[in-house]
Amino acid sequence: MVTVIFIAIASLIIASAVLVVISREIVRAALWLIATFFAVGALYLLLEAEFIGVAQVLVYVGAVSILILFAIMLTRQHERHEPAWRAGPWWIALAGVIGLAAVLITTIGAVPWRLTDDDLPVSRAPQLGTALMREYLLPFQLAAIVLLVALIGAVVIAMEERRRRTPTLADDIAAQRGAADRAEDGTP
Amino acid sequence: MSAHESQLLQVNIGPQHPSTHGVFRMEVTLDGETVVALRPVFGYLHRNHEQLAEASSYIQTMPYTDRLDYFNSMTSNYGYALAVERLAGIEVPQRASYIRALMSELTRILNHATAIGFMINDMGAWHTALQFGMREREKILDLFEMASGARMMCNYFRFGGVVRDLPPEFLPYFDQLMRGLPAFFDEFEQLLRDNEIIVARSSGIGILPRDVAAGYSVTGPVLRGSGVPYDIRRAEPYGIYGELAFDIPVGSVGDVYDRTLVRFAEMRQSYRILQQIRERLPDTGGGHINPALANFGKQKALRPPAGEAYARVESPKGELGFYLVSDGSTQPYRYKVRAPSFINLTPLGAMCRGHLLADVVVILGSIDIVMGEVDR
Amino acid sequence: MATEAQLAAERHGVFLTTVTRLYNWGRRSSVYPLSFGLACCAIEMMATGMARVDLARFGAEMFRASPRQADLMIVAGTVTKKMAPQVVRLYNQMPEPRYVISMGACATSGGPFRDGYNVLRGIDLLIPVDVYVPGCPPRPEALLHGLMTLQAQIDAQRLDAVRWYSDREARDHPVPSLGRHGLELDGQTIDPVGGLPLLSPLTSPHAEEQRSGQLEHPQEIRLFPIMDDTVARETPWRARGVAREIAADDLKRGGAHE
Amino acid sequence: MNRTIVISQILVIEQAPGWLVAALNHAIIAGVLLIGGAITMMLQVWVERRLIARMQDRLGPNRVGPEGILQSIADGIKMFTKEDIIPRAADRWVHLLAPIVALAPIAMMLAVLPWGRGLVAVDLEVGVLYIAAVSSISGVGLMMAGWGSRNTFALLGAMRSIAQLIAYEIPLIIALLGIVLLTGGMSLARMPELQAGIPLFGSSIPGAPDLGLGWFIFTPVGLLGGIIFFICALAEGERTPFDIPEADSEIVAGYMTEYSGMKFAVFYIAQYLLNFALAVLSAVVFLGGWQGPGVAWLADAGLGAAASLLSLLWLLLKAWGLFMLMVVIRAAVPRLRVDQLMSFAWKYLLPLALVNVASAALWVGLTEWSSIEWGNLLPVDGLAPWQRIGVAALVTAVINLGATRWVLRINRAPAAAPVVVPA
Amino acid sequence: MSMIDAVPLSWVLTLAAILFCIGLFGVIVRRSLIGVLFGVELMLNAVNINLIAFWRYLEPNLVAGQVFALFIITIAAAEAAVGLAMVIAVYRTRRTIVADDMRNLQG
Repeated sequence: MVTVIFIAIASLIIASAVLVVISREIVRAALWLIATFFAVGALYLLLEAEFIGVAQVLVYVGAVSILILFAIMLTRQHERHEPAWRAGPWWIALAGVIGLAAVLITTIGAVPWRLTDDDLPVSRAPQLGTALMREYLLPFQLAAIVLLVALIGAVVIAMEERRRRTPTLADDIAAQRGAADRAEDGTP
Repeated sequence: MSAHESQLLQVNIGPQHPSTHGVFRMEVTLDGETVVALRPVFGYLHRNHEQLAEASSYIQTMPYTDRLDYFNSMTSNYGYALAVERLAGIEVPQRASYIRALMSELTRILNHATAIGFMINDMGAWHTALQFGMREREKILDLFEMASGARMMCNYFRFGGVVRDLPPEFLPYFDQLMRGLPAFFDEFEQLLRDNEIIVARSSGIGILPRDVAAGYSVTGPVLRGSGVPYDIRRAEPYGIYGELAFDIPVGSVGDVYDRTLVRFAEMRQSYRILQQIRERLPDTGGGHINPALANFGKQKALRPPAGEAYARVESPKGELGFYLVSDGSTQPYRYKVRAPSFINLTPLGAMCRGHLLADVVVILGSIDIVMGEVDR
Repeated sequence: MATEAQLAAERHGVFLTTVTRLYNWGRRSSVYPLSFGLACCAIEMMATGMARVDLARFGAEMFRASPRQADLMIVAGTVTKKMAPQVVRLYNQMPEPRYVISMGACATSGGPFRDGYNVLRGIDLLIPVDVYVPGCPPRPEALLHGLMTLQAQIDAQRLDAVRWYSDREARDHPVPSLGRHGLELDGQTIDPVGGLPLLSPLTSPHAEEQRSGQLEHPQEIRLFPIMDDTVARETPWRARGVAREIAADDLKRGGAHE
Repeated sequence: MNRTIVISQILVIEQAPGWLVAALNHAIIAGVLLIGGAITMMLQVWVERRLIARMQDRLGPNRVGPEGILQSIADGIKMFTKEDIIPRAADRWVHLLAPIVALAPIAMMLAVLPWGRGLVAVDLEVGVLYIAAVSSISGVGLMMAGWGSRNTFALLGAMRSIAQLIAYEIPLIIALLGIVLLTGGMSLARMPELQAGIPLFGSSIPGAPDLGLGWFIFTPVGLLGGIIFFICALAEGERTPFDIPEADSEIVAGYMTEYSGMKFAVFYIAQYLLNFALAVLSAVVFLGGWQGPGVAWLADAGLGAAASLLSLLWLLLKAWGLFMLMVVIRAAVPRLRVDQLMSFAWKYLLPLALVNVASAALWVGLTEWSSIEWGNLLPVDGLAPWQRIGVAALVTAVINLGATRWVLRINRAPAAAPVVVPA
Repeated sequence: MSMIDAVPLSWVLTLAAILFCIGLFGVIVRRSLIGVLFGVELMLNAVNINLIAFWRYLEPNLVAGQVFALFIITIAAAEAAVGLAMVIAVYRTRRTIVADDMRNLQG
């Protein structure tokens, strides 16, 4: 039963990942990417890492992919197809990647994994929380700082310049009056 | 094409759109959600009003004026009757003038109550504010129906007076309405005036400065909201308005909120006028119509001397003017309407620039247009 | 709610009528109008939704802004030639089953503005109308009666005979464009000033609506009395080039104001 | 302690393999939840239309069935027999899948909500996080609808709804976080159990009767959190005054402009179910969930089933009350503008939510301080539990009240400045 | 029945390896910046699958695997935010987000 579920999830992951890479339309690629994230989340649930699975859905599906879709809409990529979506010699890349996959899979097969017989702890979320607050407190704080920096950095990078704002009628009049006042004050 | 321009988005709002107040179209250029430019497009309700008037006899045009501004058929009637009376030199009896003023002020309350309701609707309320306005409108329309026989298209005015005198059951119902009105004003104002969201949505939005407003020659609550105390009833009194005591409310900033407040205040002033009329109405002399024109055949056969005349009234939407040229025949040679909705619409583009898309519909609602009058 | 014929059929144990009744009951009880007003009548249409004449009692207060979600188009007001293409387009955008109420004199026939050069003489020249509501404008009660008439019409329909759900490919109604001399369809003027339309009036939905494709008077140039000074208003019946129907119509009105 | 009624215990089939029993179990629970959801949604629509009509001096739908209660069924029959239009320019599959993607996560939310005493389909350890994660998926559905329709208004509506979702999800989660601190766990099923007892003090006073009123809303932390959560729930469920994604006076019908018939109905169902799920969630987290006078008494008297039924009634009562509050708000106020909505989320709700989390930490520190690890830092060691709660309530009330006033003041100041008056 | 009994670890690792390679291929061949970002996200996900699999199969009592996965998710979120902000900034000044068109990084 579990084997069947695993194979289903794995094939969903691989199929949608392939579609992410080969979709011409960027929005479709993004939608397939969301499907991949979701399937990976399901895999985590299958691996009994509920917290990570839910966090995966929350962060990737709920935040990252929405951000991606937003960026696509903002840069108007949804309006055009990417006719030449591939860089020039894509077959070289394909060959190289297939070679890498072959090496990796051979290695995985060659290593004698020492599987454990330990039972899974019953309540895993509190354990994780305690670990974050004790052993991994410094990395946890660093991650928080990284997030904060990223937040501020993203805002700064993407911030629109103020001058692009369209003035209203009242702004115009105020500016004119301001100019007139300045002219009155400035002229001796 | 600069980098900025290529990011603009063209959106076509209308002619079928829930908040364009009829068949009005706006070509909006958006930068994100900010309006960069707005071009009004109209003509979707061009019904050949002026041409039909030039092909009909004078009294035949009276029902067409009903359909100009279909909220305020009484004031449109009044303006047209005034123009023809001025052209033909017709006297109006005192009682008729009182009845006319009474109808005009009822119309003003009706119009402002529904206009505020429609504007709040455009802000996204679920018809509740509109419901308040419409409730009063139904009561006032009952009175109109009593007097003229029709709810909306009253066709009540005749040259030299009104078509028939007030029926005996009119005044008791009128008194009943008047007793209820202050409570309605209080309730309406309390609901809307201090509502945090309405204030946030309307203050500082669509500012039309005083001199700009005058430059665009807008009239009515839009002009008064910008702080110009201009009212035809005061500037060029017609009928009995010279004898009545009322104030002209004006705004200070000229934004949507000011226009709304001006409408609230005008309703109260109309109530004041109605009270004065109610007091004096039983003592008024003269019939409901000039006896020389009491016969409808005489109205039809009216041949004003060759010449021209312009008459204007303060319709709830602004200055409503009728210009007539007579060549001595039974049909006007030239007939022209100065429609307040049309003139008030001209600064729309300027008012909307720099605001968000959501503000556009509110600004349009605050101008209070009627397409029948804009396109004619 | 069911007609006599349906009850009779049901007594004979016809299953389909039960389904039809359910189907008709669903449709008649939930008619979403398109929030779409053209002119004066639109105000009375809104008044119909308000407190005194509560349209919501019939489940029909859900005015939808998007034609995709609407069932009923209330053509409320004068349809001008500039607006007519938009009205047809909106009708085309509505999903079947869809109904049209022609509210008021203008939408039905041009009304008081019938003589205008820019006014379409009735929306039924372009799209099929189910219910006509007379009046200028009709009272809210009249529109309510129009809605109830529509409900009665829906009740009379049979599921196996409705024109939607057939194999027939969905065809849009032809959208006219505003040409030099009025509305044009495929380059031909269909509603010349003062003339009669190319399209025969489309009647109720159970009639097979087909374009007749015939011009009643193909070669005749029709002139509108107001626009042409060769037409003497006092003697419209002698006017050259005016269709007989219009001349008769004008005769009646000419007689009325003498 | 798992009081979940396991249906497989009822349906004991000795010979059946374990996976079949499990599958049947899940299918039955899912069926009950989905049918219940559908009925709830129909009732919601009817209640909303009638209630708004009452507020507007009207009657509302009253012709179909007794008092018009079958109105939604008629709507359903009509919508499901209407023509399904796919615009020629639209992306066919994305257009088709969008309503499903919008509805599915909301149906998934129903699974982890505790519907009554012992009535919870799945007791997830990370329930709160799960709710947050799943509710954010439906945003993808809206985006798909907006993009797949190839309609400017639909795209604008989708962009607006996403911007709103992002802005309001953060204070929503942080408001929940305060309660997570209080309960010390993210399981939704446990939350009502911790809200027994009497107001504010819960079951900390020995000998006090268990009225089932120890709701978090009666504590300062819960009150502020509950208000923030409810406002965010309005935004998340796209209710007035936050219904800008489908503002029909501006952008026609938002992301569902191009949807007709069945697919429109699915969006409609999704929206109402989301509203109801959020109302239930508010009730569970802040209003004691299924706790209420009588539940504990019935349970102690050994009438477990009756207690469960009463608790279900309590929960539905609270959820429907909150939903009706949403309806009343919808009928009473207009909507905010996009920028006002954003500034409300970022300038008012987010700081308040953060302060509330700090308050919650303080509350936990004051009430449960017992460790001697860091010495006697807090002066509450000698106090009885209810006295500690009193001290904590006082301290957090002062903090929250002060923070609220401060946030209101600093944000109000520039708005009250006079608008430019070009004379 | 839990997963470790049913599915060998090498299957999960193979899945992660394939996902990683697909992501790498995307990074190499995609021309638009957003497409490249997609590839990076896929690769990060592959790494995370590995971490969780090792935790579950080899050391379920050590939380380090989950903690690292959590950190990677965090970093991925930050990376996506900054990356997309840069994409938008680049688009503003150059009207394109095709990587080949960007020869120099001078504004």
